[in-house]
Amino acid sequence: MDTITSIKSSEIKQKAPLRPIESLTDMCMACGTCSAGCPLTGIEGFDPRKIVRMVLMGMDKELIESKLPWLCTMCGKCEYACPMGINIVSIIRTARGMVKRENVPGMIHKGVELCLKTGNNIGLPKEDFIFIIEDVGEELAGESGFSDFKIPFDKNGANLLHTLHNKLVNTQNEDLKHWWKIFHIAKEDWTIPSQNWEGVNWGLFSGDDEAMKCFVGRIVENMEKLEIANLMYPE
Amino acid sequence: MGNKIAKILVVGAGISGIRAALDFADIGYQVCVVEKSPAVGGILLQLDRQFPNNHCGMCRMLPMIDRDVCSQFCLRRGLFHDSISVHTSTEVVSIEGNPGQLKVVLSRQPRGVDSELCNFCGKCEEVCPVSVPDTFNEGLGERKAICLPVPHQTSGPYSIDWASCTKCGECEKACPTGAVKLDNEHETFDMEDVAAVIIATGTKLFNPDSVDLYGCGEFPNVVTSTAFERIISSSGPFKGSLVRPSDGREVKKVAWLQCVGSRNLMIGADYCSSACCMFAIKEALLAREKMSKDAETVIFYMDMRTFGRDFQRYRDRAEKESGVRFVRCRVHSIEPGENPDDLRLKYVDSSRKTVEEDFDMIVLSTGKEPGRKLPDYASHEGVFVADSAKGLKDISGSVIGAEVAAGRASRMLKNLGIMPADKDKDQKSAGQSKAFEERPRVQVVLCECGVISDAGSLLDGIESELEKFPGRLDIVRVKSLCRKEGWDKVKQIIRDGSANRLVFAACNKNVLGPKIKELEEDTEIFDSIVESADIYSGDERSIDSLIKDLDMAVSRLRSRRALFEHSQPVTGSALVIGGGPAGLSAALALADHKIDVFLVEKSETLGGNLKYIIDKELRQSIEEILNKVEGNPRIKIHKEAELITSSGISGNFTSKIQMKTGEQKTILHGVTILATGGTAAETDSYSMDDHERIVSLFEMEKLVNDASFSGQAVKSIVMIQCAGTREEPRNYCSRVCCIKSLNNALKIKQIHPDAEVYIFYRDIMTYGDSERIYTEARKKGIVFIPFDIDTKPEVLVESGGLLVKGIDPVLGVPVELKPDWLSLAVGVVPNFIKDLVKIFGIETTQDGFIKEADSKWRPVDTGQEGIFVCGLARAPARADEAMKEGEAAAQRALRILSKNEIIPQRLLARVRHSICSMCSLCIEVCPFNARYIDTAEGKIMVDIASCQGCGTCAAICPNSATLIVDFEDDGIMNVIEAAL
Amino acid sequence: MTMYAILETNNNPSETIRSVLKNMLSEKLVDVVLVPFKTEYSSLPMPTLIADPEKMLQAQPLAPAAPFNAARQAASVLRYPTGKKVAVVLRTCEIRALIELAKLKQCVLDEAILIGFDCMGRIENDSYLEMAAQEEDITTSFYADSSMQDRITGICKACEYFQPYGADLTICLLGMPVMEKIGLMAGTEAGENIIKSLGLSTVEQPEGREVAANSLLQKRTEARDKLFSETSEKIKDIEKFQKTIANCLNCYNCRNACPVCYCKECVFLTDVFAHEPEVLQRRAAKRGAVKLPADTTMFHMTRLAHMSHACVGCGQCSSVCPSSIPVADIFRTVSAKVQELYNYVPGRDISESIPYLVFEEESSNGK
Amino acid sequence: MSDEFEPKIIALVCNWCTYTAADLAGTSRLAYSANVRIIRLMCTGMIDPKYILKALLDGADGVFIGGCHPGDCHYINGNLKAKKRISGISKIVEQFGFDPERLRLRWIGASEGPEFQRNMNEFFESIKALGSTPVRDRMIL
Repeated sequence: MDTITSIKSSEIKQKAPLRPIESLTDMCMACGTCSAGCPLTGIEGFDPRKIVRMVLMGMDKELIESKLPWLCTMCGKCEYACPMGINIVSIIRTARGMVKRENVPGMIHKGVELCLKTGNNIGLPKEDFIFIIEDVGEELAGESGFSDFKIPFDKNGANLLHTLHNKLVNTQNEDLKHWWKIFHIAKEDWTIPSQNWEGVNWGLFSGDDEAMKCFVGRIVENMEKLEIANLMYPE
Repeated sequence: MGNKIAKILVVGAGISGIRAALDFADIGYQVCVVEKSPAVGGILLQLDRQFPNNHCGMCRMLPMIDRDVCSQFCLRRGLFHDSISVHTSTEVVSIEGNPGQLKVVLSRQPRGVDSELCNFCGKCEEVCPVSVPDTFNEGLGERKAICLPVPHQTSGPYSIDWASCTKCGECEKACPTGAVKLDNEHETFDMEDVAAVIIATGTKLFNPDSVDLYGCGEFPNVVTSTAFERIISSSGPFKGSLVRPSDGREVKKVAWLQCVGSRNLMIGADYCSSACCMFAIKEALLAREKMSKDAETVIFYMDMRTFGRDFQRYRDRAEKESGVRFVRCRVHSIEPGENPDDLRLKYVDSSRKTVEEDFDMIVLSTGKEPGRKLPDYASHEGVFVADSAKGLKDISGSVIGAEVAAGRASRMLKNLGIMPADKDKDQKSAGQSKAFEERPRVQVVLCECGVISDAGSLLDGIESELEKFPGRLDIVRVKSLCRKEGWDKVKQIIRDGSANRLVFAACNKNVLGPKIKELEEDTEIFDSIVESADIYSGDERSIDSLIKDLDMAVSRLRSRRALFEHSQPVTGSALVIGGGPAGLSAALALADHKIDVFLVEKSETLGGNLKYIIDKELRQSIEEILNKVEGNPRIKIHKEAELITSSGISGNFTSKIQMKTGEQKTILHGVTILATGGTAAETDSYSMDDHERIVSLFEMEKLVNDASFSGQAVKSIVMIQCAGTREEPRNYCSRVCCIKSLNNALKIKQIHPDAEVYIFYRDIMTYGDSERIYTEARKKGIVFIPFDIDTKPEVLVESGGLLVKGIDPVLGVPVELKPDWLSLAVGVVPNFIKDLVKIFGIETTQDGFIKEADSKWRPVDTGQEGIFVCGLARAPARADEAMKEGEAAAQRALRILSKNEIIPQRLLARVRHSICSMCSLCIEVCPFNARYIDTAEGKIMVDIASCQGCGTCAAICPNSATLIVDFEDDGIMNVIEAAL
Repeated sequence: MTMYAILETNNNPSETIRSVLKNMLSEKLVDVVLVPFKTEYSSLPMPTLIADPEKMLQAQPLAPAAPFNAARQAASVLRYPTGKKVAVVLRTCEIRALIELAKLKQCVLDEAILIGFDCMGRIENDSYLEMAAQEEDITTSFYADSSMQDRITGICKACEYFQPYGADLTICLLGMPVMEKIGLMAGTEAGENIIKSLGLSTVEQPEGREVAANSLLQKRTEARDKLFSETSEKIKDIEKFQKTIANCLNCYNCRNACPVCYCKECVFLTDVFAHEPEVLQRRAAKRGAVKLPADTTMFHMTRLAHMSHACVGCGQCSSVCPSSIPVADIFRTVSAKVQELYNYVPGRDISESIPYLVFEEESSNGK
Repeated sequence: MSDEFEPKIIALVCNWCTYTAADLAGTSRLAYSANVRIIRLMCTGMIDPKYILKALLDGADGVFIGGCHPGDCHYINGNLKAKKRISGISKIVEQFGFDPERLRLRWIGASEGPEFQRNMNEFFESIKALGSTPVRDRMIL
């Protein structure tokens, strides 16, 4: 990192994209509560206090260009204890959103794009999805006590809309059965949407507000369409 | 009002309340103290030692002049004074009426035990089936529902904790004297004709149970700072060994977490609790005394607020000499550690490394409880609130605040024409009792205790032994001395008998003590000719052992002699040296009490540092006082005048002042108040003198308050705190700089919102409510960059202007700034007063501040009785604080000035001139300078106002030419003989 | 460099000193001289205040006798400043006692010229008188014949403080052929002024003094240690101590003779020890019997408690004891340990505070 | 039982700290030997060497002196002055065969009731181990 010189002149402030947001970083007294609480502090130079300090010092550009915002797990432990109530998590998310999309690390942005296109982060076609789910459902029906189990797709007027974590559909679909067993024994009136079933909003993680809004909107749409009052969200 | 003795009500019996009560009692008022809890003493009951010297010395708060009227004891054990009545478990319900004639409604919760009858035998406690966490020990250990609320206090009897009492009646049955009464109906009673009320209810401490991240209640080894005090207290649950509550294991590693409940906007605590930093350092030091050498003590902090005169050095000693570790990091949460009961802390150290460490115990430095409000009646006219009721204060702050409240109340009363009892209280001079003129005739009163089963045979044994005593010894038996019937019999015996000395052989002196006091009122017997021996308490003892106790009592009585000292007249005027804020407020406070004041000021104007004060409100308040002083006929102002000599003793000083004209003037005065002030310090650090744009914060203040400032182009301003201070040789915090710099910064932001302001600081010292200024400054975008003594910023004066280089410790990157102005917080120094120090024989600190008699308990008294100190002369202070100190000093002075003469007390040194060899060793060893040579008479004299009867003089005098009344050599040796 | 003058003695060192003192008076360098003086009625020299130079003839400045420690007499002359210069010729133990008395405000030494000499000890009064009956000039023979020096008191033999401390002028005998010449050494500016004013020619300090002093010191130290061990034996438990002082009459002679016991009236004569009859009777009743006068042991031990830090070991207490109690031996022995504890040598330095006035400001425990 | 040596102890204590602690020990029912005789003085700085001599010569097996902790003295530094004097008197009495262990100076604060008890018990035991005073059964003249 460079020398900090005359950082907060108004000129730079205008350029500094993080300043205009409702950040409380000025309130920071560098007490270290956030750093002490963060499970990642010290790992690859991560330290939430540093992030706040960079914003306070007007070093937004450096922050956005660094990988620091991406190390955060967004667990919110820092913000929970901050005596000044600084919105650390939202600052970090905003910073992520300001990163050029091609620079978003890993598969998150790809996932967002797939989701926008297909309705789920792994780009699973609807037929494949139904096949997998029904397959698992049949497996469950084979177990004693669940012989009458059936997957309720797109059931109008159900009590609970069940969105799914793509991981459960993709690799760990055994785990789905745990949920369903509970639903079945509890006689829950539930349903799975055949379209836009993704329950993980990677727009949240990549700081992509538009995508996030879109994903949330799809769920709302499903609920309205099927006239469902309650949502189960796996994240 | 006329002859009626004006009554003062003090609400709260913590240190503030006690101070205010003693103040009023000292000047002759009757005082009633009400206290909500069942014990007197407040939080100090739980603490053994105080910072910044790790000493106790609470007894030093007791009166010096009216010593005899208050029992000479540790204040933790209770408050005893002839003019002070104490009501515990009592609260104020309402106050109405006009000042001078207030009507107060009080509500009392019965103690459940009659104090007249309780003999502290403890049988009730033994049988009580209810055990609850011991509140006095902060929940460590258990106590019964009936208990002594403060184990070391004997001013009140046993008391029932109604919240846990099941009213099973076991205690009632077990009590041998019928003292227990299981009736907890609150009673309401009125107090009429109360002249004034002082609210000294103190501050409650934050309860950390709500901080879920610290695991209070979940982890037994996470304790509050008060609980820690109990743990290390010898009278605490672990008898003073430092062990962990969970398993009793020796503590080898302990951490303090600062600002628990303070400096936290999320719980509405935008303030600093002022005392916790020092408290933690003290606890760490006390802990180190008890721990093994390799043990560790760590304090986690944000800013170590060592803003008192001697505090920074205390911290440095803790760090460098005692090995207390200081880590600048607020800890997020406490987790369980490697081993069961251990506690893990994670933090980022100053080199930005992440550290995880396990501790045996963690202490939470809990601050003031947020959101506490004063009761409605606090704003009633005639009610005065002591500072400690408004926010957490350290001891000296509480004491000064109490003096100020008491002083303001007594000024109001003076104005209303209400006087204390009468100026020359008809003081019983116990020393002159007729009994002393006669050969001792000792009456032994044996109590036929109705409680102890075999008392009769015991008394037979004692009586037959006593009869063998040579000399006249009258022996009489009385039934149950603890009851009224028994006591009436005693009075009858005294009236009928011919004895002139009394020995009671009964039980606990806590039971007898108050009754013996009563005797003074009803008979000619004074407590100085009464002794008692406890023959019933404790384990069964042999007759021989009891006889020895009685023999000792008889021997003590036989050697009591009359007092020969005469009273000393008092000159009822005061000399105030220094016309700054402190001196002005002291002078006015005294003048308002109709006391003549000589105000001597060296310069040609009054006001002192007023000329540097910009703050409008503060200016106004000082100017207001200044105008009142100048217009006050009782205050004689001598400007451009200096004191050249002063001699005499408390109550009677003769001083000479010299005017600029060369004219000299002699002044007679009873007290002297030194308010000689201080000034901005000079420093050559940070290239102070090398550039016109490097200025002190005082100059900066002037600059930013000047109208022309808004016309200047200001882009960037840098401030550096602690320039040349808080390091040797000027190793103290000046208290004013941080707040002033912040105010300057805010003003800059107000005029030039786009200007950048950077403040390099070591610890921001915004103590108390001034924390808000710090919060405000950050909100306004002022950037704070902390540094250590080893990482000071560097200032370079270059052709283009100023360059300030530093390091941002959070990011670990260099900071280079080119400010338009650089403001240095240079601090303050006391004015140079070497001549005065010599004239008055007072002590100064290494930095030239005048030393108080005791920095905690008697902050405005000097070691020399009758000489007081206030304001910057004593310690760094803000002008508003200095003015309060001025009022406090005036209030202390009033103690002396309110009397026409100082009456000698019994506990006093006396010189037998006929055998005195004038070696003057006594003068040299006297800790109070209470002895002097009367050159005209060629005698060594004792100043009865200063002498406190410690007897150091008597011990060094080889031929007992000096002696202490009641502790004379023959008496003590006879007692020793009797004891063997 | 110390100022030093050599004085010829022509077999009469006393006369040499007399003429120096006489000159000091006649030259008005001092107003009076306090010096041992042989009266016409006895050969025992008594401290005498001389104003007339002619009276100096009878002065015995070096006489090996001292009927009492003259510090008290010196102090009475120097009680407070009078504007006159007073020269006092004193033995080392007397000067040391005088300095102690000055610390106790019993005298002021600002106007005093302290003249000391290398002390070879003193002879007890009775022996001295016996010897005087046979010999005219004991002083000369005492210095001429070193075997006579063995007749000094036991306490003097054990005295290692034979060289004057803090004297303005020291008459140097150690290492000098006293019958031929002696030295006069200035220890202070005032002393130097006197040597100058007397017109004495000054020389380098001759060698030999240190050697002589060391050898005497060795002898004295040996005697002292022997005295200490013998005395310790006599007092080492209360039984032995009781035997040692059993014949004490409570006459208080020892206290009266003590130069540093400065009390106007001893506490043992005050009401502190004038017990009420009840006290004595009770004492008898408790113990079965009490010897009167009471408090004899108490007296000696109290005096030790009061004065052991200041004991100069002059031995006068023993000399005056009618019961031949070795008071001085006890005092010297006990005091040595006390003085060692306090690192205090009485009379060493007037600016040194007495031990009870100095104490540690802070100490952690009473241990 | 009656043959067992029960030391007689004189405790000279200052009013402000150690006496208060002793009183606290009493009210807290912290037991120590009944043969300890407490004599209250205003300050340890008031202790005249005579008192210690008197106690030892009158047959005390031990003399305990209790004052405030340094810095806590109500009279500023009487305790430190006492310490200095007592060291001297100890040096004297030991030469007459009184074991210096018979004279003990300790600082005990006002709130240290248990500390007082512990000190009394410790002193009692150490005197017991030392045995009776050399003065016992002797006529001291």
